[in-house]
Amino acid sequence: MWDFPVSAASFSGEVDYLFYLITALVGFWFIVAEIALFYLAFRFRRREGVKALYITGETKKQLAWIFVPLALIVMCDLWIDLATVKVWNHIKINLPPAEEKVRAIGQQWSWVFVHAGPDGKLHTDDDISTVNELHVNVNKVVHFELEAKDVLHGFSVPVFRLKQDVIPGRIITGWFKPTLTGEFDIQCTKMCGIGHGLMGARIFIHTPAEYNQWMANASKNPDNAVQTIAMNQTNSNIGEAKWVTP
Amino acid sequence: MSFPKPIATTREVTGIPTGRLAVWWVIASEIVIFGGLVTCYLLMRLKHVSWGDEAANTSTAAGALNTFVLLTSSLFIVLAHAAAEKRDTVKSFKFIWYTIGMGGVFLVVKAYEYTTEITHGYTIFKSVFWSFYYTATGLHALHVIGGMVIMAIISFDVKKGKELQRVELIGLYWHFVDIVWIFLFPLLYIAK
Amino acid sequence: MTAESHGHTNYVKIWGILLVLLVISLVGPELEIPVLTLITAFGIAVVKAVMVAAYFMHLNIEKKYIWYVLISGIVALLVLFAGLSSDIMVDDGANWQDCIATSSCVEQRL
Amino acid sequence: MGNTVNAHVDAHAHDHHEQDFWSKYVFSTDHKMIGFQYLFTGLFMAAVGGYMAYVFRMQLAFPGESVPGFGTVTPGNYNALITNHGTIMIFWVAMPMLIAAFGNFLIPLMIGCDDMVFPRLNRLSYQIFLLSTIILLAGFFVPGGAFGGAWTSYPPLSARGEYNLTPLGAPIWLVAVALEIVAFLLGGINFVTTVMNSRAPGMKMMDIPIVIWMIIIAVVLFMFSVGPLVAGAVMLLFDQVLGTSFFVPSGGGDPVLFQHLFWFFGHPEVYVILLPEMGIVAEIITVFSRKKLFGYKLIVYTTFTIGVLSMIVWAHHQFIAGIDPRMASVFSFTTILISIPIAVTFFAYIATLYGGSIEFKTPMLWAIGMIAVFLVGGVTGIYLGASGLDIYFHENTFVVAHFHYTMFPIVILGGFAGIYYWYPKMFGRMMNETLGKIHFWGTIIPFNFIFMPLFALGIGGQHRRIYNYMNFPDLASPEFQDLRVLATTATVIMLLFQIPFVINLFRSMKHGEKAGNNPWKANTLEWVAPSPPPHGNFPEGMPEVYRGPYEYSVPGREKDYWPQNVPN
Repeated sequence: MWDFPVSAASFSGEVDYLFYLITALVGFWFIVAEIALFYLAFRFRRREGVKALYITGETKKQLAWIFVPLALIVMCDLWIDLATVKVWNHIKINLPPAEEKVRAIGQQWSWVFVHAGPDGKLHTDDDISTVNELHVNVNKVVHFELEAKDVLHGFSVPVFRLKQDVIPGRIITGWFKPTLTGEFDIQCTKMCGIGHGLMGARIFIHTPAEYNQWMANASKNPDNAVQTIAMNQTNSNIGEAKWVTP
Repeated sequence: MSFPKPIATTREVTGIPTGRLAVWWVIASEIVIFGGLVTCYLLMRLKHVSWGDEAANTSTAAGALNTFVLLTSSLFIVLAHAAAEKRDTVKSFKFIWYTIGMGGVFLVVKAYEYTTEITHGYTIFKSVFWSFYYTATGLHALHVIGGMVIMAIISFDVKKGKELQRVELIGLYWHFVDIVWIFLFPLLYIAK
Repeated sequence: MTAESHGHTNYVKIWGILLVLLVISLVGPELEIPVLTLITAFGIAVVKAVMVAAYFMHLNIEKKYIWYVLISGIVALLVLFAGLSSDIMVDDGANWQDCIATSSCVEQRL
Repeated sequence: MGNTVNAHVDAHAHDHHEQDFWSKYVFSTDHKMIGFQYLFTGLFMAAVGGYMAYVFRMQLAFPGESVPGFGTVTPGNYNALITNHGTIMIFWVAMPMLIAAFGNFLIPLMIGCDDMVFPRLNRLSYQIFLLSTIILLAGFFVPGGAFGGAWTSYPPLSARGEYNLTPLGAPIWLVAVALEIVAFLLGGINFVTTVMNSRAPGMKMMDIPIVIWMIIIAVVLFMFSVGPLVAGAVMLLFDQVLGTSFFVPSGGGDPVLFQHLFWFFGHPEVYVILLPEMGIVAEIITVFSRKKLFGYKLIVYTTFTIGVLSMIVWAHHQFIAGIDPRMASVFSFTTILISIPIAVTFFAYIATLYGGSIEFKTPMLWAIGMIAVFLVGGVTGIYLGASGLDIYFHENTFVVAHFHYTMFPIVILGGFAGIYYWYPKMFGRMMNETLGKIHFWGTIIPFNFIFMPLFALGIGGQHRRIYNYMNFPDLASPEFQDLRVLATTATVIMLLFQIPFVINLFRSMKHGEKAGNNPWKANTLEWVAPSPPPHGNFPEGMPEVYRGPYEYSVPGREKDYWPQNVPN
């Protein structure tokens, strides 16, 4: 509880750091404000014969009680701004050179992942398509190209602290570099219709040896494109469910 | 019409009569509605160069005629206002109906335009340009119709010499509708 | 607001100027110079709008803060335009591209 | 304008003899009655929204099982419930209660006039609002069910029946929201005009009570931000019913455009709701601590700043929504910037308590509770405003917890504070203090147990709007499920603790202690009028104003309050 999931990408530690930084800076002011609120409310509770003070709060000396803490808060804000811009630029703007590429195509309500195949290039005949399974190599910079067939979807891998919405009509490129092997959730994080709650996928982060083995198997059975359409049909049946009048 | 005005309505703290102040706020909120639509159109127009070719199919002549009609109607309603201020109710009534007539001419030209365009296949579905064209001009035409209806209703009170300030209020609204057209005209008709 | 300062002739004169401007905005594009078209079409639209607002709507003698109210609305629109332009007005940006323009994206379901 | 709109209705508003039921309660043009209409419609819709929350929380705690009072929750139901819960709570509870109900009731009373400037426009505004309510609820009973594309209604999902599978529900939802917006535009024009033009003689700009200032700034903010969304709603409606492609990429449109239009309104909307509520709290803390408000002018100017800044932060809802990432840094900066004026206001409120003589009557408890809880919502906003961290927290239950920690204190705590405070003026009798305190503690304690677990779950990686987390192996652990059950249990407890309020509300109308004109010994003008105020508000003559609204405990005066209308 109150823990992040494991940190499985090169930049996920930075996001966590940002969280702890903000918690420290903002938490301090939060505690100060709450203590001030409760202390004052308790200290100045009504007592017989004690009249309240008359303070306008419009003299410079009184306003200092607001503006001095405020100046300190502005400094904290600027600190957070700088820290967040750094993390943001690293994750979303300055992409390191790709060592692997993969396409992720969202549709109602499944993910299709197109891996580059043995030749290492996308948009060739040996591309390997899979449904709801993304396979990547550990410790390699992966570029993903996000596309959507119908509505908005959201590509999110919590263990990477990575998220990007997918927009039909646009190709959005991003990157990650996995640092742990294992199998984790991929979520669809944008409301995409009735099957939104089913639209999960899994990411498999392999060692190079495992990855090559998987690719060898997958290239032999290129049947997944058909599977995509079938999956689509099944999910559409959820649409039959009608509103039940309470 | 025996609704008694509350004291609140008769106060004028700002120095602007309440009705006029309210109409200004109506216009302010309409500016952002039409402006929002026009902003969306402009953004997409600047992205899609091809919309220039689509715009070539709108009738500049009809648009220009309608601009002339609306400018003239604006003149009439401001003359109605001037007459109302001199309490010349008959003249004011006359000019209000000239304005309504001009509104009618505008709608006839508009209807002719729509018919020609639709019969040539430029329907609201043809492309996003045409969707914008029909949405913007349609919303504007609705405002014209609304203005004409309100003018017709108030004109009879004006003739009896009651509620003369309303001529100015509807005038403000009508000029605003005119201004919207002044911008729609180059956006949809001239720029190609 | 009194009528004395705004006689009858005044309005007709304004109307005449507006019509002249209308003709200019029509003739401008005939010369087929893009910059000139922009100026005659939109520059004149702004002039016409300001003239209608100032003289027909009597903003020239209205209290100042009505101007502020109306201009606030226009400023809001400018903010909107500025905020949207990097996404809506262009075909590509940092790490994204409009793939319909380049026909490089997957086919749409509709 | 207003006088021409529904000129055909012949209402005898100034008649002092008995009016029949219809003209007194239904077609009244009296601002107080219209305020009550908004208030009770808002409370009813709050109950509807609370019921929806109960149903989907039960589904999350016990996935797939039949929910008592509803039945089995299908994914379509779940989406419709969360969508309409959000829509209702913002547009049909927060707006009518905080702005329309309190605005209508308070504005004429607090600025010392007899009614709104356009009473019939006011009535029309409520009638459109009521129509929109009926249309929204009708959406649940059409074939295909109610719209389930989230309250943000992003196209293309919302634009095409093929995608959202609610071809009737979606346009019905949209029409309802659009009508609701029109109702508030009409009401807002009325509010602004009234306050600008009809203040009591002697009431200068800086003598206006803070709550009125805040309502007016909120209304103006609403008017300037909602326009593009109105245009967007028309375009989206055409997409839905005609099949145009404004927002559908396959037809040449752009879905991101709608997101911008939505949030250009949607973010200022947060402040549209926050500001009136901050005003209510300002009134209450000054009265119950017998203190002048700390830095009145400062608060007015900061509120302007909040209004202006709130117009330039909207894209922080879209950091990862596919907007150009370079813009995110700009919007992250402005977002964190807006914490500064908000902090000023809250510091000023806390400073107001210093040196006070604080009496913890029920309204004061709600007001202090609101400040305490809102601070949590405020500081968690910084996490989300920081674009780098938002990559993780976007569309995560951390966001849900954050905005409930802002919206709940704003709408529910602030709304109840206002009701408990002005109830004596509204109905002429006091509410029961004991029931009020039970209601307060029974609301605020379970509330924290609903949303603290959501923070924890959000940090653990749980995303929003999922009807069954068992479909996600990493989220299906028993520890997570325990937290979900905890949140659901707390929801049920909190909803049960609203029963004392309902009893208190209706019982006190008949059996409460008589209130008298000024039970709280407050300064503002509404307490000059009798309780409840008759038609025309001030039977003993319209008040004049001699000073600001917060002259409490002025040295050298025998009484610790100094009403605005007393010459000396």
